[in-house]
Amino acid sequence: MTSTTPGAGATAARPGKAPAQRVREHIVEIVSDSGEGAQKAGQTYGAVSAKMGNGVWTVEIIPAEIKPPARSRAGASGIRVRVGSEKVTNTGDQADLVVALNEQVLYGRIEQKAYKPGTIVLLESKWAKDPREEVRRDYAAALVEFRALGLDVREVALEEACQQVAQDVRVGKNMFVLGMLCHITCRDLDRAMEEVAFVFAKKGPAVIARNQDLVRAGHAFGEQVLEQRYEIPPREITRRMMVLNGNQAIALGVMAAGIEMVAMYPITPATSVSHHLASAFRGVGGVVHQAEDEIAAIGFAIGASYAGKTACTVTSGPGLALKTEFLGLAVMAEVPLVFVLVQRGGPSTGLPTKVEQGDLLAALYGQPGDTPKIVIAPATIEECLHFVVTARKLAEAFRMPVMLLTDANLATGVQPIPRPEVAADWLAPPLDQSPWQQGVTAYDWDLDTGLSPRPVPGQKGGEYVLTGLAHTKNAKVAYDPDSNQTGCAMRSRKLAVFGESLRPPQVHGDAEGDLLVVGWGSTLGSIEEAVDRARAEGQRVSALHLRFLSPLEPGLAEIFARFRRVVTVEINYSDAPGAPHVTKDNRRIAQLAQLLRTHTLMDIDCWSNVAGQPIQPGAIHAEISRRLQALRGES
Amino acid sequence: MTSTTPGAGATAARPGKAPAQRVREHIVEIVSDSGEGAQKAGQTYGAVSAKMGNGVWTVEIIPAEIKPPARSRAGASGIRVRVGSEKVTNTGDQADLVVALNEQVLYGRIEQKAYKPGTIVLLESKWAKDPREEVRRDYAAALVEFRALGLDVREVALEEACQQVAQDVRVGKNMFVLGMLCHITCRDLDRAMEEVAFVFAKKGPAVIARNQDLVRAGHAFGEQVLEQRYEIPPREITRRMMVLNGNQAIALGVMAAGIEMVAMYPITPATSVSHHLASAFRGVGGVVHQAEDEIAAIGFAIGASYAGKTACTVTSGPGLALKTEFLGLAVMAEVPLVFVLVQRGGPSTGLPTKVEQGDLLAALYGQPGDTPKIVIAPATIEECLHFVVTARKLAEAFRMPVMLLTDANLATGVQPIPRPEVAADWLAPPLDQSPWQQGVTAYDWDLDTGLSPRPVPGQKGGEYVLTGLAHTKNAKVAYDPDSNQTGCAMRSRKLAVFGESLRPPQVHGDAEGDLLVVGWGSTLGSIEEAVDRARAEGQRVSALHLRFLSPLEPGLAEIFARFRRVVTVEINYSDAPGAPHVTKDNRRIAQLAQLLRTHTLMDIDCWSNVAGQPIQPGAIHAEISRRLQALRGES
Amino acid sequence: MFGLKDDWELEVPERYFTLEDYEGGTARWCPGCGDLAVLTAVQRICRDEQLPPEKTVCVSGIGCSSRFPHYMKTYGFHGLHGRALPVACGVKSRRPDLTVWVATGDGDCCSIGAGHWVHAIRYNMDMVVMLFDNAIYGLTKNQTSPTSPQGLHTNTHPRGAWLPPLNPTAATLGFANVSFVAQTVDWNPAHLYATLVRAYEHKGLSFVRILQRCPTYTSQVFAEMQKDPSQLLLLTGGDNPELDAATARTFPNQQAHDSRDLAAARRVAEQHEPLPIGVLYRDPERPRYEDFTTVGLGMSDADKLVGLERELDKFSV
Amino acid sequence: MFGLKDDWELEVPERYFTLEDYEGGTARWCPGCGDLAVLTAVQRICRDEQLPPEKTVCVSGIGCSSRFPHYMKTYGFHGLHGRALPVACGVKSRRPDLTVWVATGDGDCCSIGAGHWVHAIRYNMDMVVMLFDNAIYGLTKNQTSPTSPQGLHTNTHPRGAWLPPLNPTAATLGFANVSFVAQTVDWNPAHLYATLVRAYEHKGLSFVRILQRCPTYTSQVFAEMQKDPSQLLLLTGGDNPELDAATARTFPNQQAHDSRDLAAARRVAEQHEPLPIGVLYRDPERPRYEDFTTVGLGMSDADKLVGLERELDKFSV
Ligand SMILES: Cc1ncc(C[n+]2csc(CCOP(=O)(O)OP(=O)(O)O)c2C)c(N)n1
Ligand SMILES: Cc1ncc(C[n+]2csc(CCOP(=O)(O)OP(=O)(O)O)c2C)c(N)n1
Ligand code: SF4
Ligand code: SF4
Ligand SMILES: [Mg+2]
Ligand SMILES: [Mg+2]
Repeated sequence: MTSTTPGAGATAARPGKAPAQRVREHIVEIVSDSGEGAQKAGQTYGAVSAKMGNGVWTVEIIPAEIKPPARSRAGASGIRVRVGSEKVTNTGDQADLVVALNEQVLYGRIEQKAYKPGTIVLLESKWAKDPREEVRRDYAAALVEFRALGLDVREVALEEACQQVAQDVRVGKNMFVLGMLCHITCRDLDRAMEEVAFVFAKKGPAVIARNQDLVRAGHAFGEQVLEQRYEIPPREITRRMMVLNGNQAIALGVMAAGIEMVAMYPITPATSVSHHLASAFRGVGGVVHQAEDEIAAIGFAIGASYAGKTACTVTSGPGLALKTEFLGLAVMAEVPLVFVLVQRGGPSTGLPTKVEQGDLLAALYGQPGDTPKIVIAPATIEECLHFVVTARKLAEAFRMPVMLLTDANLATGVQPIPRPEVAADWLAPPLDQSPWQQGVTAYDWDLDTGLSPRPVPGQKGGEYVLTGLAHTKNAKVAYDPDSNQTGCAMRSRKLAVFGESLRPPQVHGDAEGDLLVVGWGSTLGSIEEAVDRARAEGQRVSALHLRFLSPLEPGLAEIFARFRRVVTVEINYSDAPGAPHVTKDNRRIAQLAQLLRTHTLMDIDCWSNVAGQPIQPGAIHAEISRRLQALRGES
Repeated sequence: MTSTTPGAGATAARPGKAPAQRVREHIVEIVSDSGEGAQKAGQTYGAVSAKMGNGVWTVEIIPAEIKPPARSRAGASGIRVRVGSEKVTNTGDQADLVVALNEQVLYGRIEQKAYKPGTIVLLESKWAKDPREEVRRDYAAALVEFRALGLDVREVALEEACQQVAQDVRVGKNMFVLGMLCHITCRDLDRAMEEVAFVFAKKGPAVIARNQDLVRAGHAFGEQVLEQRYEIPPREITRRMMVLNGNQAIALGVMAAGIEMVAMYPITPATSVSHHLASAFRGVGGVVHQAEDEIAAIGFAIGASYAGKTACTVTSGPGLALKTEFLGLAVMAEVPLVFVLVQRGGPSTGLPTKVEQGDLLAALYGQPGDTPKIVIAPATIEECLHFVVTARKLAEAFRMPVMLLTDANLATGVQPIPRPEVAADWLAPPLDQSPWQQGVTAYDWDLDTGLSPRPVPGQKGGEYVLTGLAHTKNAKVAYDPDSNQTGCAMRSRKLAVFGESLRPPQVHGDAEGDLLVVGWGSTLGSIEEAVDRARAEGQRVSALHLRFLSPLEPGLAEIFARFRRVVTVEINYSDAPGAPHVTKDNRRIAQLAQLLRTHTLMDIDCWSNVAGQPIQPGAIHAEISRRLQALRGES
Repeated sequence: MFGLKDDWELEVPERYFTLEDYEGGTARWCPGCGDLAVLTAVQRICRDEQLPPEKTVCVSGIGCSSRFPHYMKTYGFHGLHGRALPVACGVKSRRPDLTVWVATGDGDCCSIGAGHWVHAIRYNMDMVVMLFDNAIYGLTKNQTSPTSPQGLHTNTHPRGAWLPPLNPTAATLGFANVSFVAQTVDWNPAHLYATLVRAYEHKGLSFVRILQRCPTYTSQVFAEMQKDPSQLLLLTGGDNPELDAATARTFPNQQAHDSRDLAAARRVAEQHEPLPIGVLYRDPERPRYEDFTTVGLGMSDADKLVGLERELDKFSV
Repeated sequence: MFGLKDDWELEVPERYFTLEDYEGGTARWCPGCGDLAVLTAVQRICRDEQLPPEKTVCVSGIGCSSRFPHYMKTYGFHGLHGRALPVACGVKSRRPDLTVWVATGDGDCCSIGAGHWVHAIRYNMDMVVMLFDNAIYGLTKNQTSPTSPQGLHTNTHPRGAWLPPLNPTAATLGFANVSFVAQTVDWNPAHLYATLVRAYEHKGLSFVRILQRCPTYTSQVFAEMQKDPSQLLLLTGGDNPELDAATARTFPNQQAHDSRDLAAARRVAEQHEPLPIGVLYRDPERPRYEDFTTVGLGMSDADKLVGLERELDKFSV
């Protein structure tokens, strides 16, 4: 219970040293108007926790507008940090503790179901004394409303306390909050000091010292704020770790893969991959091309790849739409290309900053005609890095575009991951400019595998004209029936051949049971966490996560057959089963489910939504329980 | 047996009046260098036959180049006309009779499997006397080669004979050939005269007379060319008929539907829709906009539709690719739009003039996110006209884009169809500019059906901002979880509701049996013809043709269940079952089959190719027999 | 006319529109964003010209500036990035009775939408196209735009933009059938208003480049110019708006300009210091595309049916 | 350099290329098509400049003219309609050692590809862009192109094209960072050759509009001009090629032109009767995009690994 200074509606209380309660995990949020530095505070908090050896997942809360007006409901800017004793793989369920710099920004978060009854909200209390009557009124109303929802709201005179140390409260409050949180959650103060020094290194010692003072003051203040403290015991760190988000991981993956050209056009939530590369790529001799549009971006990348250079393009839904035609050309003309798609809410402009897994079918089938290509989906931030390396290898080995599907959840989630050991052989081999072997054609398809070596400009004797028209193995335009059939078959064959190198995916949990939850992409952490909880309760449920969507990993039907029910959990649209006019016959189902049904002819169900939010483990767990209970009713 | 004049390699022969053999159908081709008027001759021949009451299917043979060099193998320009006693629904199997103005152009046709052993080839014999040695050599070689293939080649001194009446043989030969064919196949000479008068009406009486003379001369010459004559007894004409191709039917459909704006960008094989409209549309107050590209074309149409005008866009594969993003917007923002897609060979630029049904999945799933829309496929030229009318109605009733998938086969096939009785209520109602009802929102979704009335600029009180962002029923941008879920559900619901008005498709043949052949689009005629042949042989096979691809017609699973095997016949890519590395598990299957599998969870097989050719009834019949035989082996 | 229902009557005489009739909720741009000034100017013009809100359509692409339609209480179309112009042309094509305003950004118009820009100028349909040129991608947070000054540090060019900027007015003056090109700045409300009025009055496509402050990302780009009016060159005479004397006096640099002279306009468009503002070019005689697209607009159903039968006849046997 | 394998050596000294080394099979254009003349000119330049075929890349879009690469025995990229320029820029971006020729049509470049055109000019990468301007869509059989003369009867405008044509040279001269613009005709092989040589020699993007006869669809468009050399205006001096005296004499109209003067170039570009041919504009000093995209091209694997570890460090805890 609450603030140190007598404020309107704030009760004075002076608890002594708060006792620390051991917890396995703890989720905090800092929410504020934009520009109040909540994100920097949270990132530092996350970094400190990672360094201590905790599992961490950080995700920024980004307002829809660039600079929303102060105290606006949709304007919440902030950060959520989930800290655990074990590895943390997702953003988690509802928060345990929230620091809110004004009450209005909480509304948006409540709407997004970020809190639960009992969530502790440390709310800046200065608004109770605001000169504007409507502000005081809104504040008072919010208190009533929030408490009615069961939130454990504690009014805290944050600004007042901070004022005593800060030159400028507006700028300093975030570090003060950081200190306060370090106290409440038993974070190592020395590490926090180090981290602050690192963050402000460029600004010089005076700024560092000032911020460290703020953290210390906040830490001291924390004692007075809350009777509880939480301890989240860390594990010993055995490997060198990196803390980064999925887009940063992709950028690093691009560099590690020896890709030397990324052509893109800005689009949320993919753009930050290029921001990172724009400053870092030069360090490994690479270049980012910001094209005039998405069509030009992929065309440029294809041009570079045709010329023998490793190239990549990065985009999101609307950009994928525009790249459709060139993607078809890359398949047809067998141009290696790494195509990173950071999915966001659709259709159309949709929910640009929110997560969805709604582009799977568009990636697979969006291009007119038959366009076999490899489609893979990293499920973790670590895989974001490594899959780019894989993708480049596959693109070249199979002479085709390889699509890598991530989403806004992976893109913005921040997590510690083991630092990779990069090897020179990840990099691109030097450009082959030796003379082309006489008698070998430009598409010298191995009729068994569809594979063919690729001439590159500069190779004497390899001259050919790449074309998107139907063509023979000599790259000659051909309109006859057999040539087109052969070309299509050869391009398709490569998928069958690649598929042979894949192994059946590992079931998480027992190999048989009542329910198998199947997922792909960023939902891995939440699904497995939910399944683990259910299994701990004795439920016969397992999880299966697919990384390869085209071709699919083998053995799926066999795995599915060992479960009574199979359900996909996806962040994309499906008709709700009981909805008006929706029948078993006409129900429009989720995308992976659709794929698996045609593939296995098994009755794969789905549970999905387009709420634009990461699916919480708790929600999946509830759904698992509901389904298992229904199943028990049946049998 | 052959020519009237002694020519190199031509045997003189003077058969008397040839006896007429009654046949149920007869397929002729005229092939030549481009610019020799073969198409005009064939079209006139087809029109004469239609007027006589015969079933007719005409299709042009178009060379890959604009003006290929003379006597080039890939340069065949010409026409195929299939004439029957009954209704003719497709281009048929191999030709019965071919008139070839040089021997080189036959190679391409042979490659495309247009002829069979026994096909009679009336071959211009003048090349045997050509001054160029290589021409004489090529001609001689071809004779040997063709005869080795079993073609019944008759050398005919066409040009020489024609010279006796023609001012300019190069221009007149086609009408001479027309006359000759009229003789051989017992076409009504008076009607031919009428038709020639109609065709050359604009050129004046002198030209008409000259051409009629040529036809007469050819007719007389025909007596001397071939001992056989064929009679294809017509049926009495009871309805007023029109002779036209599928693209012309679409153009007429657009006009009949009350559509007043078609925005397009030229692309084969869709362009001719706009050619026809460009000259005819003004007659009904409509306008064609040739945009700067496909993106602009659909954007323009969407703009016009937003403003309350009935609009349509027409394109083919690469254009569909470019329209992907706007198509998603039309779904998201619920803009009525008729989207005609004339499919051609893909992927990429592919086979621009050839047929394929390869864009079904791209139409259904090509747009990022969930994009429910109505997709229909006319199966006949007549349906090309009527489905546009349907499409416009559906687009407005369900406030969504309706896609109409035809293909190069329908686009270029010419057939007599009953002349429609156009009704005023097919036309668009006048623009509603009455004040918008107070309290009704811009997307006032009926939560049961997803339907909503649509305000149009000019309606006072209806002002709203259409957006591709997630939005509420007030058309307000919304990023909260519930709004997006609701919007997606409402758009999807409309499909379920529309689907309720559909009835199960009719099985062609018995309602149960060993094999059901399922098709969609232009293959209807060939499939049913093949099935009828097999049924006539006592096989237990039926056909089912789908017109609605999204939503699917109801009752499919029940229909399928009454057959031992179900196979789709499609013109798109599927892995050949026995091919290297292709297993039952990884086989990539045809597009409708894929759709039906996920929908029914039944083991739907497919038989498809990407040869760029209409599938011949004979080939389907052979496949049916093969499968039924295998089935008998099994049981 | 134009297929309007018979029972509908234009009620303009009975109505008087106030500014509020055009205000569609609170604009959510950053504090100090120049977009707001343009919004206010357009709302004023709508009021001053008494445009019925239901007959007014604001079309935009995607970007900060493209939020424009949401803040107008008229019809609006907030479409796809780069595609405002095709949509606007489509709206106008069969609805010449509607007033169309287009809001587009420097990325929206000059980068991804460049192809449509070239062609919309050529179509020359009657509408006002406002290019909100803040020399940056605002909405996606600070990437280089084609009009970013060379050397500008952005998220995609952290070491400075590589190329010299595209000049939107100079480019537009090279496009075929161009009929109206003007330039103004968001921070001079009088000139902004007067220029947009001229644009509104012109029959044909009026292209107005508005230098627009983005305090969040490019505060430095126009800062000097904003402080120091001598960095602007007021064009006067010809088709230029008459400013009131007080406003006119605030411009130390003025130049008489013949806006009917294309070569002169191109020369002026190349100038940067001081930056010319006003109407660079106007040609009232250029053909307008709607002259072709509206043919047949009023045709009766009966006439359509006659026309249709005539077309069917052509194929009949 | 440029990541070439160590064991590869440039063997140029040992090789001499004849015309045949650039001839890739029989061209399949219509008889009398102007495309052939351009093909021949380029093949001659390749021979005269002794360009190794394997180091030469012809990039095109889709259209009759875009078949160009198929008839060259060099590397080629026959891509998508309207997209030749992004591909060509991509090719050049990391392979400055390759010579790039771009073949594009008036529809390909000025209609569907217009956005890329604007930007490729601005990137100014070293390549020759040949606009085959036949004032029509050839391959798709006679639809209006942006450069079709107003009133031309085509399949999409059977009553005559509606709008005045776009002027490709005038438009290009309005784009930022333009460095070379020329105009020539396919039927004067000497001028065509000489102009393309100048274009080839220029370092930067050389944009050459070639008036190209399409006897099949637009025989009338250039017929007069072809018969009557007085309808052409030969630009001389400055960066213009020196024609041999005999050829020069065939041009009754000649005009000295300062190709370094942008305003003059724009003025000349507006002229139609007689139509100016030659180098309208050249600025050898414009920045080239490859100066930025080739940075780091020769970096060794060892250096890359060092760089990579440095980047990983930044995220390490
Ligand atoms: C097809 C597509 N590509 C990219 C984006 C992402 N995007 C949204 S706005 C924008 C650019 C905004 O810049 P500008 O047009 O100058 O407008 P401003 O925000 O500066 O007003 C981009 C790249 C998108 N929405 N759609
Ligand atoms: C995306 C796409 N749209 C349309 C087409 C069809 N198309 C092919 S070439 C062409 C235009 C050809 O005109 P131009 O560029 O002037 O070249 P030309 O044939 O005259 O040399 C068109 C519209 C296509 N291939 N791809
Ligand atoms: S980012 Fe710039 S342009 Fe966008 S709203 Fe903010 S100030 Fe305006
Ligand atoms: S149609 Fe015209 S441009 Fe095309 S090949 Fe023939 S003459 Fe040349
Ligand atoms: Mg901008
Ligand atoms: Mg052309």
